[in-house]
Amino acid sequence: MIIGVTGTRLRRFEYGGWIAVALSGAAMVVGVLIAFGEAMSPGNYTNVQITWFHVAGAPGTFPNGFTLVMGTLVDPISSLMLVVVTVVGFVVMLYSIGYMHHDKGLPRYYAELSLFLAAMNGLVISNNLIEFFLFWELVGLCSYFLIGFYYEKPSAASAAKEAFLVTRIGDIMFLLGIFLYFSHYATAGPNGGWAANGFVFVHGTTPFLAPSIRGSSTLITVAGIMILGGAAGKSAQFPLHVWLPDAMEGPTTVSALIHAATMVAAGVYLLAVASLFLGFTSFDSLVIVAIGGFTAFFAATMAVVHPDIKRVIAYSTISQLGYMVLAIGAGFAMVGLYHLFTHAFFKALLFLAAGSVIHALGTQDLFKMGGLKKPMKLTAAAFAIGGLALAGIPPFAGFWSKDDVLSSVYSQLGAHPAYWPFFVMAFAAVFLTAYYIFRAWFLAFSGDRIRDPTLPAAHEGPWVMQVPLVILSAFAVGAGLFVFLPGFQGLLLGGAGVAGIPPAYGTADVFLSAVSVLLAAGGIGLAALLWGNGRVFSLADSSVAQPLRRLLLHRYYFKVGYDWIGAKGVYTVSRAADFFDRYVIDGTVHGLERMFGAMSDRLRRMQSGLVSDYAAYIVAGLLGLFAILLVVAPFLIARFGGS
Amino acid sequence: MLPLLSIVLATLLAGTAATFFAGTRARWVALATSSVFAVEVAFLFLSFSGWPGYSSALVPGFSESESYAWIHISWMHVNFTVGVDGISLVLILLTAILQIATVVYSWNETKRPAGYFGLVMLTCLGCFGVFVALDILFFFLFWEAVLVPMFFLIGYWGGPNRRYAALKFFVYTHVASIVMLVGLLALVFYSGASSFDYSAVYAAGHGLSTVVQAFLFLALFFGFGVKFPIVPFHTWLPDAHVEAPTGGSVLLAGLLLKLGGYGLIRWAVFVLPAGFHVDLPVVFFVAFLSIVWGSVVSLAQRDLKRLVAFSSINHMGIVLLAIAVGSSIGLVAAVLLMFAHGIVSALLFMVSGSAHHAFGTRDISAVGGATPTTPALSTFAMAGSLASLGLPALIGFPAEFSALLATWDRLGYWVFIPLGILVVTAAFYLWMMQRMFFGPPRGIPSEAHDVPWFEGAGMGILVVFTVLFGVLPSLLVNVIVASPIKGFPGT
Amino acid sequence: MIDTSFVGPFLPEIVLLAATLLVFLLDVLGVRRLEIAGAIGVVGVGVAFFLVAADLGFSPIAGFATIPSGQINVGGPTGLYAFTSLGLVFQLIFLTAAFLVGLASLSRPTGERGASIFYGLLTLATLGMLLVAIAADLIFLLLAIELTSISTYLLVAYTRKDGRSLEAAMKFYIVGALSTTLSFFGASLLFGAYGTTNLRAIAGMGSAGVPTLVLLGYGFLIAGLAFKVTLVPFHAWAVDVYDGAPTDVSAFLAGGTKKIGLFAFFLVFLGPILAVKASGASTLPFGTGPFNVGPVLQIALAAAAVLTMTVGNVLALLQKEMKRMLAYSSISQAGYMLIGVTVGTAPAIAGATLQIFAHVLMKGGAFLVVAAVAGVGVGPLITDWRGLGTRRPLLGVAFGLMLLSLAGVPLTIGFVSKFVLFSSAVEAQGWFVWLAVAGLLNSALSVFYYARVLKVMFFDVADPMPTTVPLAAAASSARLAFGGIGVGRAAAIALVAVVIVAVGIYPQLLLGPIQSAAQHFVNVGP
Amino acid sequence: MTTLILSGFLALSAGLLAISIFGILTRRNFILLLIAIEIGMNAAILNFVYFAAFSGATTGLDGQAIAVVLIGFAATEIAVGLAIVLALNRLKGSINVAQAIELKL
Repeated sequence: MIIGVTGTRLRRFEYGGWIAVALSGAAMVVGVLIAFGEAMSPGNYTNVQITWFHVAGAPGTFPNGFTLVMGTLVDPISSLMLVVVTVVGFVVMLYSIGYMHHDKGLPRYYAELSLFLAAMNGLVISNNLIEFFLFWELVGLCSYFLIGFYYEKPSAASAAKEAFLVTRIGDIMFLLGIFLYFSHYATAGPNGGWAANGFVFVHGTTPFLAPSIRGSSTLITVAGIMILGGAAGKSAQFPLHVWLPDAMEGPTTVSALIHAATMVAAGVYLLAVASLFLGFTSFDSLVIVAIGGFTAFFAATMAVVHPDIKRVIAYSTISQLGYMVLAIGAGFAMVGLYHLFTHAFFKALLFLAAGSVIHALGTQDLFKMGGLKKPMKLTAAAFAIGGLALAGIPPFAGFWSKDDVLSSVYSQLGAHPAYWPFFVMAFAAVFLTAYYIFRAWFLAFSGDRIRDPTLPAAHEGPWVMQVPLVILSAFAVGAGLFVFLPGFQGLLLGGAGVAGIPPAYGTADVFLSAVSVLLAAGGIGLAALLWGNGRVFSLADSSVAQPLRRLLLHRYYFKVGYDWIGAKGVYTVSRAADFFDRYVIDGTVHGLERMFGAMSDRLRRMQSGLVSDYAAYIVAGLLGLFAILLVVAPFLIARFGGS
Repeated sequence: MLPLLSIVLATLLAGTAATFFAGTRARWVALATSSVFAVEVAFLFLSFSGWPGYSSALVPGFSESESYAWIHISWMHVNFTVGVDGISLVLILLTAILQIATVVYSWNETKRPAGYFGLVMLTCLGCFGVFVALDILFFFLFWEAVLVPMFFLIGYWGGPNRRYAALKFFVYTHVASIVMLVGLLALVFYSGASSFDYSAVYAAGHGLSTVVQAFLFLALFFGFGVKFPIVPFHTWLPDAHVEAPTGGSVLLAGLLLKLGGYGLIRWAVFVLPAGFHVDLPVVFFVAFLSIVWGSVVSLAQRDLKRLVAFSSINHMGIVLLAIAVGSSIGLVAAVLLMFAHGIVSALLFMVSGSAHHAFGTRDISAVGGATPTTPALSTFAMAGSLASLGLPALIGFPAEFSALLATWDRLGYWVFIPLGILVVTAAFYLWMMQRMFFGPPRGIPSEAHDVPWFEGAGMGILVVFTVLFGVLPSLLVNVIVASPIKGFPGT
Repeated sequence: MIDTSFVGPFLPEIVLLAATLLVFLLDVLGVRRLEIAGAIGVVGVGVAFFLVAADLGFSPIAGFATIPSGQINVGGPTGLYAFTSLGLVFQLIFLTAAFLVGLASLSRPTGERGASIFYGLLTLATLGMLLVAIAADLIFLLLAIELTSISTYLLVAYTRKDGRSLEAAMKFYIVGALSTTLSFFGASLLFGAYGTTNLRAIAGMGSAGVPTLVLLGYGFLIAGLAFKVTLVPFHAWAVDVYDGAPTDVSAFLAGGTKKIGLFAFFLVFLGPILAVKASGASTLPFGTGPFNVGPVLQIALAAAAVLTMTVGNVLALLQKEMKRMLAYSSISQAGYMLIGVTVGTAPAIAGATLQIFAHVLMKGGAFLVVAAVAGVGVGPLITDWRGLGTRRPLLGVAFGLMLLSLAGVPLTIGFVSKFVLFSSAVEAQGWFVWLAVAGLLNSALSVFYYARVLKVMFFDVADPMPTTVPLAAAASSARLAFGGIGVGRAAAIALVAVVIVAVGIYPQLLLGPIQSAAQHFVNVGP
Repeated sequence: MTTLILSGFLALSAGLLAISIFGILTRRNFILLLIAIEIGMNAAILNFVYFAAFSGATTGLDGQAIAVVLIGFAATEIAVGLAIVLALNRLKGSINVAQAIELKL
């Protein structure tokens, strides 16, 4: 139903943007209503499905054949996601009216954005893994289109391609993960096998995977890693993180919606779904925790030095997604989703605020900005609220969810000492997060003047851009507090009921919270010290930290490395293969051709024109016949028998 | 009951002949013929009796079957026998779609239009014949009948190096045909089949000893494989594609390659199950080789057509793999993938052709940022690329998904090879899009124009089907399963 | 009282003899007009064709049969001649060749000398061919072949003023005479071994002769007859002769007289080969006790077949002149036909017979087209044919059909004949399958040069028209209608094209009679 | 005893054939070639007579009859050959076959 509403592709309308906004508004209303209904009556899952295609049974692995279904499932976690997607979607649509109004590709923009929302909603309410994958690919496609929205810019076209390819690697792993589950579940489990059933998510009291299997099965372990791979591609986790910063080539609105709030969260959502419905083996959990924790820290370090406002936020996104992955790995899927929920709002807010700045100045370089808090008070405030939420300062939204993440991991440390280093990394990232986001804030908004005088005078955007900032600010402040609403809690707990491990509310360790808030405050303080009030801190050239800075600026050389593999490695192999194809394989054919030609020529020369030669050939033929008749043929007959 | 297939064949024949003699009005005759053909195929599809509760007996049943004696001498019984099952029906549908799309796309062909459209009709006629023929000789006859018009299409309407390409195409595929023919003849005579009819050969083929089956299967595999084409017998394909006129490329990639797949399924895999089983290692090796080779070499191509040609090798490699895994899912996937590839590669070759018309070159690196100049072409290119790299909701996805699933089921982690190659496939398409259509405009001649209406219509038809069957693959799957796949392979 | 009942069965031969004598008589009397000699020749051949067809029992005309049905397909050793239905089928084939060449030659330039000699020799050679088809005695057979040979030596040289023709005739003669010597020497050895020259008797005594003598005899015979069939390496003359002879004569040589060699192979070698199938066991020729020469012959013939088709094709690949290319193609085709003899089953014989008939049409027709094209001023090189397909579409299509048929493309007789022939080899199983493989691979190879000609004709851009001069000279003569090609030649070419396609579409037309004839042959022997 | 004698005669005809072939291979003069051919024919004719003679009554006079026929045939053949020689000589002024190599390759 949601799909139908938002899937309407709008083209070539003067007010196409408004129609899209209206439709996404309607979708938001429906989405919120659904979530509300779900929150009011937990445990009442709506599952509607049709058969997509079906192949009759075959001997071997699939006695019941092979069915793929298309269906919708509304349950606590999907309603939670619905709210995120539709609300942020609506807000961003609205914002776009102002932000994008000069663009010539506007119909295309709204069409693609609408398609994205449709696909994202489809993904969220998919009732089976295949459908999930289908929409997963579609949102990836929309992301590709929207990153490459300014396709005339080579960097945008390149970034779009890069995003698609890197996530494609994840997709492939995801697909293999599906296959692995497929073969494992073809015959086992309720309803004659999950796979035969079309991978439909079935709610039960425990994950599908029996705990006994979780401990032992290599197959399931590999499957879990593959699912993680898929999620890592989409959610830009290490080592598939490179595409997200480059994806900032797209319009800022796109960054806000797709590359902060929703699509990149799909990976996290996948992990959550997998952990709730399937369950991970303990090794998988460790790997997930490791990837999440490491990414949270790793991405934060890169954000520390970057001069581009959008990329700083992008790294922050990667880092925050790491937190979510971390929580899911530790076994608290709903905590991860909770953080996803709050993060969606404050990150969208940050992006839209940044977008407001970019809209005003036309640059993304922090070092050219400065002193914007005067002309752009609302934006400055919004960015600050977003920053506080991100840094995890109470009572802003980020505090509650990030605190839950940290404390939930902390609660597992006793049972899983191997989580320690990643917990520490995550904790350290709290400090870095606070530092880099306020570094950005100070650089952009503090001081009394713009550093680059060539830039135009800053001003606030039109109301359509301001309203979203206000709405999102409200969420950034309040979304964390939702957890204290019984209905919302019901959603979280209802979702978690499947997983067997309840979320960590109320178990939050006050000491832990205090330390993390202090760390965050310290980060803000350091930022204020170095960058506050228009100051620009520059590292001395002779500083021992210079190499580190260069390393960070070059993003640990990952991008360079990947490009090298792609451009030099694969392309060189490919050129070599092409050479082989042209000159060896085809050359063999030509060689044969030439051989026949040469043979032909030799024989041709025997046709001398002299009749005596012809007679000689006849005599030679006669002798040859005698040889065959008297020697060869008798031998062959003696050897092999007659005829 | 009406002899439906004969009627269809007769209309095609009449239409083909009329086209040849229609002079400048050939395109109208061709359009009428292909429209009638399309209607007939639609009727065949709707009246197809196979699919409700198709039961697999030892000897497969066929719908609409007809049989007339042709050669009846003591030791040789050849009948003109035709009939369809789900597999052939789907490929016939493909034939109808591509025929009409090709005719529309080539609407403005000015170089001897009567000959051109006539040969296009003839090619489709031959393909239809191959798909309905249930007699070894007529199968072979139609098979060869496809060769000649394609030879002329490439040789007369092709690019600068067309003569070489036409000859190469002809000789290559003819050699393969011969090996295939020996295999088929040996199949008949070694098995002691009472006639050349499929049912007789099918029953007798199963009775052959495993060793004989293995040898026969190898011969047939080579014969059909060159059409696939399998690496390393593929080098005719890039040349043929590059030099062929767009319509020729479309039919070549869309239909001719499918003949190989169809033949392999129908005449080798079904008929010689034991031999198939013995020869599996060879088939798998070749399939993987084709998948990897096609994709990797694609990446190095600068000519758009060569790129698509090599990607065809890659896709047909997946088809081969899906056949080779020998499960019902694999078989359905293989047929579906053939259909998908037929539509999508046709679309991409049309895009190449239009690009050539628009920019005067197909060199990927020579043109850039074409989207503002040619938005429609860019859209079609995008659609084709996405469908080809297996994006969901487009037709390639359900096919590739089931193919890979079947592969996993049979081969386990070997599926990493085709899966990994999907990334490379995505890479070369996206790279192509990036270089030709995105970025700042570069190398675009001032007289460049977007696709004319007829080319757009031709591509549009294909896009419609790409989406239709991508969203509703069961339309095809339900038909495909009405073929002897239930107990496949073997009995 | 002289028994004249034996005359009746020979009516076709007698008709031809009469035609020959009439033409020569008129020549002596000074009536040398092409129209008259041509009409006599063509009508004579036509009547003979009609009578033989009646003898074969084609229903509408069976009433005209001259051979009492009791005399056809009678087994056991008889005298010099025997009527088999396969022999009659071959008579039809020979007459077809003669008819086509005779018809086409009606369109020769009016002023040319020797028209009556041409038709006289044509009918005389045809007479020899008919006699080959009914031979039952080795010496009778060889003499009949010589009758044809001597006629054709003269046919090649009949213009007497052309150096190329004379050179061709000289080579033809010397090689032919050497081969004749070898044949008769071989026949004498067989006579010594078996004490008889009756072919059926020889076949029946396969295990009675002195092995070495028998094998040497067969060796000489193969070598001698191979000259006629143009087996490699006995083929070298053929290319020069086909090239040098007047093209219509080339058509007759390639399409007609070559086939008598093949039927001679049937008669001489199929006997022992078939006898093996009846008796079974075979032992080494040098041992004592019973031995069968059949399997040894099969191996020798198989080797010759494969060598012939391969070398013929490979040599054809590089030819630049159309006639020489066709000559080599003709050589390779002989290799295919030999498969039928080697395999020696009824299906194989039927296949070879059909292939022989197909080749009469294809190669005879092709040479006729070459003559036609030469008549409108196109040079001898293949490249001279550039754009002919577009300039002379009908001629181009007809020639294209013949080439496609030679290449074995479906819907042509060439496909059907090769299909049946190679099928028969597969049907025989054992090592004969490899003959089919070799044949098919060679077909593939042959496609290369046929396709090249097609390419030149249809794809290459034509030179400026060189045809204007002959066209102007042609004036308005009816004989030179159809753009200088002439009615007779056009009719012959059209006939060939039609039959090629007709049989290609509905082969049962010919296959039924041929198969039953082949079956009779297997049953009753040569 | 008889066999031995037959072998001797056979050796004679084989020798004749060899001479004939040698002549054909080495001579370039058309007339000499005709003579060589005639020698070869005679070898075959002689064979028929020997075999008939040594086989006793079983073959009757077949061999001798064949020999007579063949002698006649050989004469015809040579006559045709001479006709070709004359025409060739008239046209080219030479009867050397090595000079008639216009048709080749």
